[in-house]
Amino acid sequence: MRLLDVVNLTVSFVQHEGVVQAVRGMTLHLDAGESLGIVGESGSGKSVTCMAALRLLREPPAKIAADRLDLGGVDVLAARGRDLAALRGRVAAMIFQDPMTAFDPSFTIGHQIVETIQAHRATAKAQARAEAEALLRRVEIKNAGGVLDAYPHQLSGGMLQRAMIAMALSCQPQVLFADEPTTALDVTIQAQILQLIKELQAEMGMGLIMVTHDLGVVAETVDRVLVMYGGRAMEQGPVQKIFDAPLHPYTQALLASIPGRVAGRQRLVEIAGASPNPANPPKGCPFHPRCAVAEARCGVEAPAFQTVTAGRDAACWRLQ
Amino acid sequence: MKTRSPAYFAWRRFAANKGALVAGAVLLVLILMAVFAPLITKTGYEAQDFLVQSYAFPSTEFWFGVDDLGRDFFSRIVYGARVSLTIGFTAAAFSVLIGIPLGALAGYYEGWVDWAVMRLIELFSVVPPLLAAMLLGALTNGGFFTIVLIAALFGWVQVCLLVRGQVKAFKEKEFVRAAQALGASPAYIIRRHLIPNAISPIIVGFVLAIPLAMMLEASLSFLGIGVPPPVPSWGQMINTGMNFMYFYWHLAVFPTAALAITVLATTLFGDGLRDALDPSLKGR
Amino acid sequence: MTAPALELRGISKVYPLRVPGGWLPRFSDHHAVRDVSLVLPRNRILGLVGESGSGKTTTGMMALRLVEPSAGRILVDGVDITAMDHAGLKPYRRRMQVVFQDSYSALDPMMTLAQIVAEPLHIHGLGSKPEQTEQALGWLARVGLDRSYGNRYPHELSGGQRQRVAIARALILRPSVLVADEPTSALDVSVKAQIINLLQDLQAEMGLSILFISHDLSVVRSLTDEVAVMFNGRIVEQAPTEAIFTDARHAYTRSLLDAVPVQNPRERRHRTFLTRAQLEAATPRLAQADLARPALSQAAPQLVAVGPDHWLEAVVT
Amino acid sequence: MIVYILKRLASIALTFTVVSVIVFLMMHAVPGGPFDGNDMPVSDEVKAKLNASLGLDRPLYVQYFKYMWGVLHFDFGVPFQSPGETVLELLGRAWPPSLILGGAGVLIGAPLGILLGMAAALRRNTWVDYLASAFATLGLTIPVFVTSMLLILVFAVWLDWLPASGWGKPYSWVLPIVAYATIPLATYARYTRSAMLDVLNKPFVTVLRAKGLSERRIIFQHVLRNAALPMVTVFLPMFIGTATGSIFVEAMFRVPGLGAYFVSSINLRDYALEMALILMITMMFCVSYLISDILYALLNPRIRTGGRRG
Repeated sequence: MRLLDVVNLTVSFVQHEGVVQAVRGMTLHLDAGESLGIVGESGSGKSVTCMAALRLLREPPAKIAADRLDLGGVDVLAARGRDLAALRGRVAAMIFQDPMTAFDPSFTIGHQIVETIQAHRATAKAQARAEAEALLRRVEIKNAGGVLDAYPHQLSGGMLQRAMIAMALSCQPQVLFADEPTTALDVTIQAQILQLIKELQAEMGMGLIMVTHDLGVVAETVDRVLVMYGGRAMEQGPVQKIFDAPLHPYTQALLASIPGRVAGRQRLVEIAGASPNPANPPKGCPFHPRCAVAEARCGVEAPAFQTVTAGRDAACWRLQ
Repeated sequence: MKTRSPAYFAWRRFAANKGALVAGAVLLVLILMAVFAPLITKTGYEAQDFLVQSYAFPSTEFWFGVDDLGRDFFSRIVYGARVSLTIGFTAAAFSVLIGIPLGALAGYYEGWVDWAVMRLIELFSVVPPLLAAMLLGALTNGGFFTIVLIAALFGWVQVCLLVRGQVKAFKEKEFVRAAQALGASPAYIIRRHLIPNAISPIIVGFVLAIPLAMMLEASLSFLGIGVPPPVPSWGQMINTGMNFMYFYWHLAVFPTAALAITVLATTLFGDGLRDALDPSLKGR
Repeated sequence: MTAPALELRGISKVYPLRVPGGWLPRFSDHHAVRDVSLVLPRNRILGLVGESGSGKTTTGMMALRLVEPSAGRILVDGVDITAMDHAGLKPYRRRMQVVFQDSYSALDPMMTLAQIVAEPLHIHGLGSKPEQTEQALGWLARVGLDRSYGNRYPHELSGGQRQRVAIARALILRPSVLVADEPTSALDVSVKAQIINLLQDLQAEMGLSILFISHDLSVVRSLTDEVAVMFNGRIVEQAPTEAIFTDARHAYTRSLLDAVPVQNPRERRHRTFLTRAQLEAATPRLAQADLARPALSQAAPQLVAVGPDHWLEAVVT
Repeated sequence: MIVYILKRLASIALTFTVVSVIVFLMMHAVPGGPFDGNDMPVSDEVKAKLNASLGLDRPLYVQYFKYMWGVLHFDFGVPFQSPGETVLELLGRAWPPSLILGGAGVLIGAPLGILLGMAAALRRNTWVDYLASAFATLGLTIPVFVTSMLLILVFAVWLDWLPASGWGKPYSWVLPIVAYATIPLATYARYTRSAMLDVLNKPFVTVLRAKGLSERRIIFQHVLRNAALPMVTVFLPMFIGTATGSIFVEAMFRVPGLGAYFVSSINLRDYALEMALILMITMMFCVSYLISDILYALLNPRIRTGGRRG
């Protein structure tokens, strides 16, 4: 079953300095129980894509358009207030990057989980509280009762991220969006949180969208990868195939430039140039100014994102 | 790509704010009026040339009518802008002069310096400026400089807090740490990095101190302890105008409108500047 | 034998920490860094790794005397700078420079790039104004930015370009030591390699000694000669880089290495994690016989030699 | 928590003392006592006697301590302009109109202002916001005597619906109260708007939306609660602060309240009354700051619950 179906999504922000096109014609889908990693650097449009899927961007300044934007079979673009609220948290939940600012500082963790449960299901307070405690225990918080009554400022980042995961899972969503869930955390905590998310996804049979800039996170957690650059999809395919034989020059360069692959001090393979400025992106393929194999037409027209081999898509003139 | 300084983006943002732009234009007209007052008025502000026409209503000859002592009311209002704006700008300048060093020191050194400055500010926050001003004004019998002094005495607090906040925020920035690692002295860092980066709050503090000083002057003059007659002050004129309100509305309405427009224009201009300058340091 | 470029001898930093609760305020000592000794040899890159709160950044800042140590001594080129005043320190500041993580706040937004890069010359009064500008433009070119960038402002640059400017500013005085505090962790993946390469090249050309503070073990592996691992304000293990990656002895070092995400999905594995309490209790116990060099004392946790240049915090029994 | 309150108490007590010393010194440093006015010729001998009887010949610090000792017993001395009663009695006579004026003004102005500010924040960059902001700016920038004047012109002079001055029948209260209410209305509207916008821009609001909470619950439970935190700290001081405006309203509408006496005490150099009024207002400010600090500590879980757990 198709949980998320996005066709030709465009997101732009109207600002003083002009219109910024954050996402330019994205197409992606997610099936039940599947995990998808969206990789890209800052400004690639990966987070905006997720926020747009849940309509969490402020409109205006954001402007969202798509040929199709369905979440759990519901047309998100046509949904209004109450319908959106019913969708969020229940059909699709989200974990955010910075757990320290994600909780309302004025209420306890318990209160914030309980209110999520009660927003979607008619549940008695005591019952919801018991569920919240069980959830906290499920995300491997030992002192679940204590954390329930704690205020956000009393907990560490890792603990808060666990609590946020518990909160996101409180209504058994079909899709979990994880937007850089480990970026703000320490290395060892990162590994623990990633493993936890992976386990919970398998256990609950959720769809997972893991948004990250870190290829290592992708290598750890997902089945399928979508590589974004300059607001566009560059390449999509099964994770093992992408790592073994990347198709797109950007993916190839990115994988080659990862530090620490081999022993010993050394110069790394680098990608020349800077990431595109979203306010003023290059014409044609966004990667062409940095691409080692770019041709004349790359700077004129952006290649279509199309199937190369079964289950693998890419946007590159050389592959068409 | 053309090089664009932070000021360029501030100007772009400011220009997009139509209200502030209009307010700035009005303020400019008022300033020009005040500067060239002798060129646009038919008599001086003291000249009782029209005693026969005292209390005359506005007409083509006397745009704003004639006051109770036979003076052309338009001339008085125009010269009133001089008084009001001079007091506003001078007081604001003094506020900035006191506020910048105190704010910079408090923000940079924290510790007891900050404590002392904050206690000083607390002193000013528990005494309502107007009451203190009335008291001071009465004790010193008012006068131009007293009013400027009083206005600056209460105006510097805002500037000081703004500068302190900005310095505090920027002193933790890594470019300040880098300058320290280069062996720069605190004086160099404050002068070259912290004050230039606090320029936005300083400008905003300066502009927003102007209407406060103007209101203070008008209020004191209204109560009869501000600028002494015959210097034309709008507050004073409003006070006089009140006595004739039932019969000669123009004597109350014109100074009231002049004061309201000037204060409003300056405030809106200042608000617009603040909105334009605040995010400028983020650059985008 | 010449003195090492930078040496830290038993430096510590203690902050007062408010004890929560209670009627009256009580403070306990928080040891951000305890008794850390480090030697940064000439022409080498030493990695200082650990998690946030491990004290690695505080150590770096103390080396630069941007944070005053509570105890211990700092030696630059063999000269003790621990107690020097502002004026006495100034010539030594020229020999030690710093690059920070956040390139955005590392550059004064009100200054042009030429002014930023020339600032060190200005502070130390080296050369006339045109000479300073000329030299700054030369350095911009050297870190890979066109000279025409000289009159631009920081907000017009990308993160990688800003970090290049920060490096140019740090190196224009030709220091012998560079403290680099997570200079690549805020950068995009596609430009991270550029900055690492730039540091490699400049280090080799100038014979720089770099103290490279990072939590990113992959970067550390590609860039450094030697690694010191910090945990709870102490150095728990120090060894040549490859020895750390292939022969880590301390439980904490191993847990850090184990947490690094895999490079290929094929290597996915289930991990078991030690709690902080377990790690804290995991100080190795070694017999004198296990040591490469005899330990000075017994019982108390100390750094002991367990291999060629391989040091481990252990209790000797 | 207790320490925090004690600290604030000490700091505010210090401030109050310093203010009282400064005001006291200022009034004694300036040449000219109550008997120096031209309108009241008094011989030097009589003046000396009078000064002695009032203790004005003693060293300043003695006078100060004597005065403050009296203040602690609610003895503010005898008002020069009405020697038949004590300052306390005079104030007792003068405060009811001021209280009605100030109380009614704030009770009407503050809630309206808060509602206006909320509406502006929730409908940001729409006509509601522009209108509310324009109204708040007007209210803050136009001196209250100008507002009063306009109200008098329109409703008393031109329309002749309400009396222009006096403090008799309740309908004569209407104009002064309306004039005064514009100050709290504008002040609270502006502050509420910015406090609400601050919270609305916090990341946790996005998280609340992502959880599927209704917009109503997000605003009324979470945003309001967090915006209330900075607001309680300014509510009382703002209230006292706006009280200054009532001086002008009382002067404009000839209301026999505290403000009127303040003006006359300044013109008549009535030390006792002046001192009493200034000390009272300063004291009110100090107490209001203290109460705000305590309220803030009570409402803010960071201060209330202390450090880390779990």
